[in-house]
Amino acid sequence: MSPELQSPPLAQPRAPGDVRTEEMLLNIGPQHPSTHGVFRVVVQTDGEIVLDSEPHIGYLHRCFEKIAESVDYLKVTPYTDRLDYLASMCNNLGYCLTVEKLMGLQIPRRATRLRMIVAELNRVASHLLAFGTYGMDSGAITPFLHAFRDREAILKLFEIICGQRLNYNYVRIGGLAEDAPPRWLDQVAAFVDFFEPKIDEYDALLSYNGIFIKRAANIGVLPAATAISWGCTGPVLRGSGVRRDIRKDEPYLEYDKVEFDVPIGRGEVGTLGDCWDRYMVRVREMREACKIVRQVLKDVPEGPVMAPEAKKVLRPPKGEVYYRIENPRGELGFYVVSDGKDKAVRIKCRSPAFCNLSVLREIAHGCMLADMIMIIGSIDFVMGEVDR
Amino acid sequence: MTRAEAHAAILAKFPDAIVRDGREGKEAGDPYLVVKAERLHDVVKWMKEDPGMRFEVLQCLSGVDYGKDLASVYHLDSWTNKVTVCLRVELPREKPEVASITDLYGAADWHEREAYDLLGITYTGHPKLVRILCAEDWVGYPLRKDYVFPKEYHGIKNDL
Amino acid sequence: MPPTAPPVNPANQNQDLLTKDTILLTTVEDFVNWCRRSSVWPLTFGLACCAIEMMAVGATKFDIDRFGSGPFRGTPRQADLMIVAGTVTHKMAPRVKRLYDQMAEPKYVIAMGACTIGGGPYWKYGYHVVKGVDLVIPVDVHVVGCPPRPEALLEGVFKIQDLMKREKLLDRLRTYHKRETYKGAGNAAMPAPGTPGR
Amino acid sequence: MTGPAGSLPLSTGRGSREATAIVYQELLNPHHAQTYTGRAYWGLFPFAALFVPVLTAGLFVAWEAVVHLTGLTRTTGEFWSVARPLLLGLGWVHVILIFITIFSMYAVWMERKVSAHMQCRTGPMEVGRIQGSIFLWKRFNFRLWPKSWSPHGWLQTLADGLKLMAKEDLIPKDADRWIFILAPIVAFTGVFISFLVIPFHGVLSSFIPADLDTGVFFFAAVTSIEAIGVIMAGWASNNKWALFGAMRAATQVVSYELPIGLAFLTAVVAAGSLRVSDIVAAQGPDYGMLAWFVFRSPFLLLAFVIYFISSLAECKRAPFDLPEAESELISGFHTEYSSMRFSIFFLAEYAAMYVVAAFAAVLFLGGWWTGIAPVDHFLADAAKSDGLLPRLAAVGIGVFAVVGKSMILVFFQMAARWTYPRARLDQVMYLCLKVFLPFGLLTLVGGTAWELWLEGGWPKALLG
Repeated sequence: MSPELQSPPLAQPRAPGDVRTEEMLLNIGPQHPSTHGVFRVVVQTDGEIVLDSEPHIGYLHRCFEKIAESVDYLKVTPYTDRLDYLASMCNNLGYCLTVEKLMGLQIPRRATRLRMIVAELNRVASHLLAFGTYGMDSGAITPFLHAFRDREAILKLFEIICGQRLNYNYVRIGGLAEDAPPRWLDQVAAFVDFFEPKIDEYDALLSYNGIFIKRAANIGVLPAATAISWGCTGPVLRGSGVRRDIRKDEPYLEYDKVEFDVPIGRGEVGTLGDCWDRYMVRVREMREACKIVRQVLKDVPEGPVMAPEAKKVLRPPKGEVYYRIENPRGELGFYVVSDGKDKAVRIKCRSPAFCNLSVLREIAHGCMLADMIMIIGSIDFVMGEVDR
Repeated sequence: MTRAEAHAAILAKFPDAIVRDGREGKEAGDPYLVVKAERLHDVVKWMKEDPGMRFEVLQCLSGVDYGKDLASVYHLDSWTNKVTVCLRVELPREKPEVASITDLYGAADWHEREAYDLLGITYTGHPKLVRILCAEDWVGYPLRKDYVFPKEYHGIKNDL
Repeated sequence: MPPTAPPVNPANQNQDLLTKDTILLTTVEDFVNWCRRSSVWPLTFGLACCAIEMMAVGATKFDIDRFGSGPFRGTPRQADLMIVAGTVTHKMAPRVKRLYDQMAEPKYVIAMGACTIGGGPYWKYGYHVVKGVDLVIPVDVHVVGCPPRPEALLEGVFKIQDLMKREKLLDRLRTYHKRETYKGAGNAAMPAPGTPGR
Repeated sequence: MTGPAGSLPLSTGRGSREATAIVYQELLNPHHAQTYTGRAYWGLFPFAALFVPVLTAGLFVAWEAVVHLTGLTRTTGEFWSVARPLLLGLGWVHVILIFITIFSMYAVWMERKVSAHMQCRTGPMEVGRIQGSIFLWKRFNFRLWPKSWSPHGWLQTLADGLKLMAKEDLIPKDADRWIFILAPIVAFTGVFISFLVIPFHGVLSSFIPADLDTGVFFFAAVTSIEAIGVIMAGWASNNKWALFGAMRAATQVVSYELPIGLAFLTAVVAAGSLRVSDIVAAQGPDYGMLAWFVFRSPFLLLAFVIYFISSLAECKRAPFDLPEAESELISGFHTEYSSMRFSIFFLAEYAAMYVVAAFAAVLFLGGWWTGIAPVDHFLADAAKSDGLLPRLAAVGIGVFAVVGKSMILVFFQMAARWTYPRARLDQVMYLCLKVFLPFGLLTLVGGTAWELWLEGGWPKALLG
């Protein structure tokens, strides 16, 4: 037997006289329809009941950090795309803001406003996929396709500004790769007008469906204290009722100039911090993102989108910096150590999904096998970011 | 609380544990504190539990190879006081060993495993310090500067 | 890169009457090939970014179901086509090989995206990335892009359908053993059958 | 500043309402992708289901013509007394097999189309494309169909089925070989046997393959044989997912026998007979639709609802598709099955869909009665007549009614599948044991009281 597939001993030693039936070790993944990528979790089950679980990651370890210190600063941006490939714009943004902070670059205002638009649109796209795949995890396939239909419209918008459907590499150090074409902002406005009523449709289709509520409520309850201790951020943390959002608490770009709410879980249909709360935070965040986009669209000045100081080869001063932004999945932090050369000494990506996923074992005790899938889905991780 | 105040409080409480206040006015970016490896756990424990500090979140834990020696860098967050503090532990390349803080922060579990996996830093007291990202029988610590890329792995060629 | 479905198999040249391309056999062949290419069921096998585009191919706008490839099967036993969508790492490679082995003949592989074709952007410094999935399993069609657009993947499926069109009924049986012992496949880490996780 | 390759040629002004409309249209209509279909006309798809009743009615009319013209039923003598049942039996086996094949083909196709249209897609469109047309009148370029025409992927399922037959047959090394081989056969046999008491038409009694005295009881008994096949499959596969699927099937299918039995009994009490033909006979031909059991009493309506939902669980359809839950158990009990063995499971599943729907149509929806009083009277008269034409007409109408009603129910089964999330095992069991069982008992007791109170049903009591 390969050492890899031998699961670590999870079982409690059985007491004499224990008449329980045999327990089973079950490998969910790395190739399984609902592990959202190549994620493996070894669960120990007693019939349908999950007694313990042990997540195994690394099946998509693409050596981002080694590459990041082997190529120069500008060439790292395309690799950040591939971390959280559902929210590439936000990843670019996080990395670029970090390096810009280290270098003290000033970004033209048009670039800042456009960055906000693409980041929020990408948040919507990412949450749409989370919504769709969560429906699929619960067994409803139709919401997934409806979500994809609307996500295509966002991808089209991104395609117009950068020519790619995924992995945009649009946000660059010092500004943006290219200015948006003239009527692009109208198209964004049209999309927002089209999309906002759709969210009600999603609510009717899935969020308030009786079976779905039965499946998602009271499952995988994550108390706020546990979430904080395990470093959960983003919708996973907010689903537990903690109002923590970098956009509000440590505003970057011009998020302090726009009005928006931070939706948190309220335990409406079940316990606070259950799967439904986490799911619903995402659905509500889509609404908030639309609101932000609307406000940003009102004031996008003309002008350049690239700072003139941004050179072909960047040599940030010696020092180290940690900076974070609010990704769709939580706080995305970059820790950059520079020694004044054109390549970084170390670029560490503190990915939100990595921390969110580590809490899985804590909240999956005693649930049923079907709930396990729902819990995995509600964490909404992207393996590219977990394994890097 | 500002970062400077937090630094001052830590320096006042653990004058012997802090090797130096990083940056020292010369470097760009964030300031940091360099902590002695054997005192790290005490410092972090105090920072977490002291009612005036309340650093309840381990935001990030990174292993760094500076070329000469290794380091384990901790970004601790206090959401109540809205401040982030960066602690750095410098570790000798031959025997990089530091106490684990998994008993204080759950988040440290995977982060420490990752630093062990990629840089070979040993966290004593970690419940299960095994490779997390690379395959379990992987050779070497990839993020070290002197890492040699494998020619092949289980019959699959790597240098084409 | 392995040769994909040679137009003329030299093994076919000296055959007895039954295996020659008789009218009956070619008609049956044409019919079976039509069935196969009309229902290419892919395996749900997403690894990374490309998986999202693979999902998009199945979703509303591109809708691969139009061409009969709609049912994405979760189990390799019932799938005809493995779309390796995303970066294959050394940790994942044995699984990819194993899933391929578990598929029933005739089986086809599309290497989707740059990473799968040759390591892509991770070619130089990606110590943990397999430099092309054809080091592990034989690939029939390569679809370029990072990630490829859904139309490109559709085109890749059409290419597979073209391969199926040219398929010889008896060739497949002969090539079976050849494909089984594919050269260059890493198998040291391959778990033995009967281990947990099946 | 140049727009990238993907930018759209827009010519409208900035900010106007027109502009936004056009922009959105263009966003969703790139030329290279399929046009955006919306979900406007998926309601048309019950009409697609008419294919099956039409084809089946044709099949049975031909069968009736053969039997009638050869005089098979009327031939007497020692030889025929032995040969007749054998011949008829063989004939029925073939008729049912052909029916299952036709039905599955269209049901799978219909399922893919229904799901696609609910999801704003078109579903299979290309398979079975006809290249070249037939000129009806060359001079005026009048063709029977366009030059290249695909009737909505009409041959999709044929290709799927034959492809599965032509695939490699895998039996895992560690599988329990014989049980693995037997399992699909057992599953299919269970469904196949239950076709014995399904009337395709019963005015002419020969159109129930076996009109048993205890037809309803027999049906309830044999439909659970499929579960045994499923359990065998899950056990023999030596695969944990398959085992989970099998255990779920065992739990669920066996439990749902109870509410189904109670719903059956309510109808049986109303008809006063366990024989299927008697039950249908009690629902017509007078009073048209009002004589159907589903309108006979509120308890029977409730029994119908209980039966329909329970039958979803019985044939493992969503939202009760736990044994093969795609997102949880990969493919559940048939995870290790490939090629023909898998397609037999597939066939059994779709045949089971039809069987349970047909039994609902027979017990509650008036069976072969059309619900239109004059037509029903014609059917009743034709049974007594000896002429070939009235008999053939009656067969056609009756079969069309039974199969058509069943297909409408099958459509609802499909619509439910593509709408709802999947329930969890304990919730499924809760629904069965704590909701349907008490209500099933209520329907039985209430239905019985209703029958005692209004003997012969309310249409007779009120309308005379």
